[in-house]
Amino acid sequence: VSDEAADGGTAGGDGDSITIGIKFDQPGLGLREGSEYTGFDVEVAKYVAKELGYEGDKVVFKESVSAQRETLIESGQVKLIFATYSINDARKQKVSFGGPYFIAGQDLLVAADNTDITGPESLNGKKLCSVAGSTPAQNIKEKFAQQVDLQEYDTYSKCVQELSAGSVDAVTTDNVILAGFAAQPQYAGKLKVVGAPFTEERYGVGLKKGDTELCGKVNSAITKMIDSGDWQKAIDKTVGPSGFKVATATNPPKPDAGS
Amino acid sequence: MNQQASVLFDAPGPRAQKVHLIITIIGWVLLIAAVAGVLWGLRDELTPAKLLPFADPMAWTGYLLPGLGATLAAAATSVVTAIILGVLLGCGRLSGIKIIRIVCGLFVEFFRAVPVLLMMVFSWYFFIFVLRVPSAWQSFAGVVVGLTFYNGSVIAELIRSGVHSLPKGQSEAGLAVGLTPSQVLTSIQLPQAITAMLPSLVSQLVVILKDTALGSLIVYSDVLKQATELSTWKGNLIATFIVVALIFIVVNYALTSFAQWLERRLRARGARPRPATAPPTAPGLPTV
Amino acid sequence: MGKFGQMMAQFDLLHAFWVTIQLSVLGALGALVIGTVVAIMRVSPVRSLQLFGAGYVNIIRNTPLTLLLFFCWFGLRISSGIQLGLPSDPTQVLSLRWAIIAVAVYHASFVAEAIRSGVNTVPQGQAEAARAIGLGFFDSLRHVVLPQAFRGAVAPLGNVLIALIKNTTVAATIGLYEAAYTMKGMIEFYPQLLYVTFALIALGFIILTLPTGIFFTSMSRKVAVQR
Amino acid sequence: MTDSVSDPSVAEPGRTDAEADATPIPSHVDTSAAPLVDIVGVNKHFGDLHVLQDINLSVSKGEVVVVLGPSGSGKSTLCRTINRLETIDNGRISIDGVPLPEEGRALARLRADVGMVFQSFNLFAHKTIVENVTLGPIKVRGKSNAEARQHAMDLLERVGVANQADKYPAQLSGGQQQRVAIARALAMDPKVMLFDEPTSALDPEMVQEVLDVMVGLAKQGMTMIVVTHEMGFARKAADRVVFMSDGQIVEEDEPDAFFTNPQSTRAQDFLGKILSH
Amino acid sequence: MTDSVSDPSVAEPGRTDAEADATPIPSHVDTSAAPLVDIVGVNKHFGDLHVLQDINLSVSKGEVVVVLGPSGSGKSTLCRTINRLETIDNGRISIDGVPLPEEGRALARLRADVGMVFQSFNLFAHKTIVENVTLGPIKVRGKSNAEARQHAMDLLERVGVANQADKYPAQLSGGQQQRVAIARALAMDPKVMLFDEPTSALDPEMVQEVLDVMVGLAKQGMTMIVVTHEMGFARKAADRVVFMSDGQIVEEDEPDAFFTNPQSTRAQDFLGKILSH
Ligand SMILES: Nc1ncnc2c1ncn2[C@@H]1O[C@H](COP(=O)(O)OP(=O)(O)OP(=O)(O)O)[C@@H](O)[C@H]1O
Ligand SMILES: Nc1ncnc2c1ncn2[C@@H]1O[C@H](COP(=O)(O)OP(=O)(O)OP(=O)(O)O)[C@@H](O)[C@H]1O
Ligand SMILES: [Mg+2]
Ligand SMILES: [Mg+2]
Repeated sequence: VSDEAADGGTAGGDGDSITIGIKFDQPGLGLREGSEYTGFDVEVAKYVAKELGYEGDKVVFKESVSAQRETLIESGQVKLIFATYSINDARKQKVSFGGPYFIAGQDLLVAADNTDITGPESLNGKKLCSVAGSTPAQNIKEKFAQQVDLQEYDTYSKCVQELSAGSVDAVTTDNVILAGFAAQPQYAGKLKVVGAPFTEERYGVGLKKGDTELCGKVNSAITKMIDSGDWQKAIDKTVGPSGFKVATATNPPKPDAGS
Repeated sequence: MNQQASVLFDAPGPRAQKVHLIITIIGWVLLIAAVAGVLWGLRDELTPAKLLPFADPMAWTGYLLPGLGATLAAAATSVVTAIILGVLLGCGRLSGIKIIRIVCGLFVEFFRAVPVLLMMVFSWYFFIFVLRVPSAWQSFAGVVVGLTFYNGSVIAELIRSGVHSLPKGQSEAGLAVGLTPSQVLTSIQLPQAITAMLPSLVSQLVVILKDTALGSLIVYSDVLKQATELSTWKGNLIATFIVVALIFIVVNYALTSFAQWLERRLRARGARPRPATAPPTAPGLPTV
Repeated sequence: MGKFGQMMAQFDLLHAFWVTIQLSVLGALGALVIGTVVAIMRVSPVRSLQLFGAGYVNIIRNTPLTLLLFFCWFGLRISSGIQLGLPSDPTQVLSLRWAIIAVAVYHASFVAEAIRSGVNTVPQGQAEAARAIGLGFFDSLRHVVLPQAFRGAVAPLGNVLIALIKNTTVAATIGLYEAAYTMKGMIEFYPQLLYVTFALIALGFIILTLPTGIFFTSMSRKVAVQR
Repeated sequence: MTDSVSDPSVAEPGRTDAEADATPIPSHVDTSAAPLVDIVGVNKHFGDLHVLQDINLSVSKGEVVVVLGPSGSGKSTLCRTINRLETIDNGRISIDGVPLPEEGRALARLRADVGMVFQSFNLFAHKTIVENVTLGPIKVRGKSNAEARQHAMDLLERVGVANQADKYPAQLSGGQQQRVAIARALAMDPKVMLFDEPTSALDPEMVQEVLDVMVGLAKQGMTMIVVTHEMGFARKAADRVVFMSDGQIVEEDEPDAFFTNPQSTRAQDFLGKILSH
Repeated sequence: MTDSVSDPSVAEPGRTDAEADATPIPSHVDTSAAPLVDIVGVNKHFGDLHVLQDINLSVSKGEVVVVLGPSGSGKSTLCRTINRLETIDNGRISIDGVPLPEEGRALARLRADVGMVFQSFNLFAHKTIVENVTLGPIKVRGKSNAEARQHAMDLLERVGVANQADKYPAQLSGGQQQRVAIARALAMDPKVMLFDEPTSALDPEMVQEVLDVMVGLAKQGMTMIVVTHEMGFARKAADRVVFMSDGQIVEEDEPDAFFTNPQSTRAQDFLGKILSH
């Protein structure tokens, strides 16, 4: 990948550029489109970077798949991570978090004309797709619908392909991720997010453990983004086209520094 | 192919040729029908909207070509490391010292028994969690290590069987002119064994190249992973997979053809001017 | 040890290997059937059948199994709607069936090559002698060439079977709960047990492949045609 | 055909009175009828190589023809065209008046009438000796198992390997295998027998046992075409020697005349090399 | 050794005066010194098979010994034990007074002094003709490339294949390959040459060219042990014939005496088979 050339000990930042980890394969959040990057994570990342003093080609994006996120930070290969990174205690032992900049919740994606799936409880006897080894699917199976038939892949795009062809009934993961797929032009009008989130995922900004100074800067940048209305604009631009409505009870969140 | 075919049956006469023609026509009709059926089934996946992205240069310069480059890089690195490992292990298995033979034998047998995917996944996590190498190298190293251990073992076996399949007379003739056993191995047996197994070695290269596709499971940015990303962006999963399959078939077919060309060339050098002569082992004895 | 017990409780390793075994056995049977047909095409006197056989082998052998499996699963099953059973059948059942198809189709090309190499072990003189006493094409095939060819093919077929068993791991990509899939989950959730996990799974595969190898080697020695 | 092999060393009668300038016609050879094997104007190429050049050869019933010539001269190819193991480019080959069929059952039937013995024996490696001999009669002639086996045992007796009947070919010496191969061909009651260097893959002390069987066959009136370098056999049993070189029949003569007074320089040269050691 | 091969058909002098009851000692054979090859009480088993049974044989400098015997009698095995390509169970073999070393450099050095020519030539298939001949001198004797090549070309000239020097073995005829194999062995300046059926894999018209080279060698006083069935060679060049059967040396004699009047029934039987056709 072209932008991994900036790798190495100093690549994380402090020079004249900053390396930020994002997802490359999640429409609406972090998606590589050729040499461009789109999505809500990317918008927030760019805003924060600008506040930190990096703009335009000074911001280098690097792919950070789930399993590699901690090492990327610990080894200093990236300065910040905006990659649907839920804040939890296990992760806090290795990295620190800024934010949260978004509060997502696990939800379901179904065909636009589907009416019988209204929430996790209605999944019994249905086919549900998610990514391998992820907690969302196990969650549903254990807490809501024992009879659900699980199909797992390594990427969500395969789940969505299956859903659009009608061979699974629902896809589950964080609502904003689902909305990103539903907002893609090729699925426009065909898929919808059910809109009844049943967990709370606080998306944080991963950064080096104990770097409170950076954490503070990130948090004030996020606060500024929310207050200026740019946050809402970013939401509308990236996941808005799916018809997805952000739960206003929790969003926009209040960054609680050092969380 | 025809050389082999002539073993089994007579040259066809006129009636047989007619029958062959009929079978040929029926066969083509069936084949075309099957292909058409599949294409019809995939009509929603092969729409202009889903195929047009491949006319966009970005699909190639941003995804497929870098992916192919990464695939080739991992394959090429693995080939070199696997050959080095394979030659070492192969010589180890042919060594005069028993303990070396046994250790190399166990090594080879173990890695031939363990799936490449398993080796890749294990070494990937090993590089992430234990060695903590930079993330850019984690996947690459996982792919290369997985491919090296497996293919190194296979190459070791190729070398060993190559040496064993040489006529015994070759090494005996070497010994008889006064070469030591290790001189015989290096100047008589290995050169011939390697020449003899070059075609299989190139076929093994095809295997390596194909197996790099497993790298996408440990997020190596090979052509398959790049294609997956591309298809996520464009929403044309099936069309993309078909294009990637075509890329693999073309590259591998080129390699296979190279292997066959090489084999022919090597055989041409050793070809007897008169193929019909009796093999050297068959004694033809004139008396009186 | 506590972690280990927890992991073993969470992941049903025995079931995972049972799926691997089912996939291997059924895939191998399918590969044998398709491969024999392709091999017969390749050695048949009809040029177009030879070409078809060669085309099959060249295309399939040069395609990664992963892609073939994707094509079957996403292309044939999902997009073109070819069903192996009811759409309501559990996903695990469907993915096993399609994995069997892909594994069989892929390895059939190797089986065909193994059988062809078996045919190659039969000296040309055998078929000529059969023809010279007046046996026709099918009789000489049935009584002279094939019996010897199959004996010569035992060892290479054994190698194909071993490769097949190991290649079943690719089915993890379509979410089949077999050994490799389970291993990935185990490592992701219990990275501290990395070595144990790897050793366990590797051992499982060695238990499957090693006896297979030994069996085929001794078989090939036993049925070998003395020349 | 059911006599046992009689003393082979007794010389054939009625042979010495032939003239040297024409191919002699021994008394036991029946030339009144049409030739049994008739090869007319046959050409054959392997790629650019013209291996058979306008070959004409006819062999009468009961005649024994020895084909001689340097390596690569086309002897084996000629032999193999006679039962169409090799196709020909043009010309005509007929057996007992019937042109060689091009394919199918007719060809198989004709081949059953032409026995062939190969240099490398080519016994069916996965079948026992007696199964090797009975396979043809059962599958081609439709004989019953018992009948075929009985006949096979007689033939094996005749070539002197009946006691090996239930062994596999690899367990026999070369000489024994070649005798079994002869029995296998004889089991089809062939009209003519082709031998392609039947003794040149044998250890020297086994050559004689095979030649003995062949001489015996010749004396019983079998029509034979034999490619061989065994001059002793040619002298003892041949009615005619055909010398080939570079795909052509260069010379044909009665054996004694050929060996003592070859006409062509190529034959002289060849005999010089063969006979000097 | 650097003379060219002279007319091989001239009979060896000093051979006819030997008595029939004892192995004759021709004048050119030096028996005053210790034997060059000395085999004493050698036994060898292959599994249960006793292939060499208490073999005693000594060969003097300049002597040419032909070993005869039926297939499987142990001739090749005997030949191969002399440069330890086969180990022996017990007994003693020494070359020029030095017992055969068991392994390592010493063994390799001794093998370099014993030339060996195989039935199937065994030229190194991946090396050109001249490389085949120079490999030993360069690697074992440490000669320079140029010197080795010069000597090799002389030897190839002598065996008549100098014009093929840069071809690969597979491009040569059998007779040419075997002559190269002889040159390869000669390039090491061996004290004794072993030949294991050197002509039995050859097309008949190529046998003579190889025998000519061997006869030439014999006449120049090379010590030779030759396993062969070529009676012509034995008569022309051998000082002594050794007849083996079932792993034993059954009879030893001067060639004329052996061929005309073999003592043992086994030898009579064998000669009967070999010479009759
Ligand atoms: N299948 C083949 N394809 C190409 N060339 C062939 C084939 N068979 C034989 N030839 C060539 O045809 C020529 C005649 O071969 P043939 O075997 O008939 O000779 P031969 O007289 O029997 O020789 P030999 O004494 O060595 O058996 C040779 O030059 C040989 O190389
Ligand atoms: N490596 C071996 N292992 C087992 N038995 C062997 C081996 N080599 C030779 N023999 C057996 O030892 C006996 C003597 O073999 P050898 O090759 O010395 O005979 P030979 O006289 O040279 O015969 P030929 O004339 O066939 O070459 C034979 O019965 C043979 O089968
Ligand atoms: Mg021939
Ligand atoms: Mg021998």
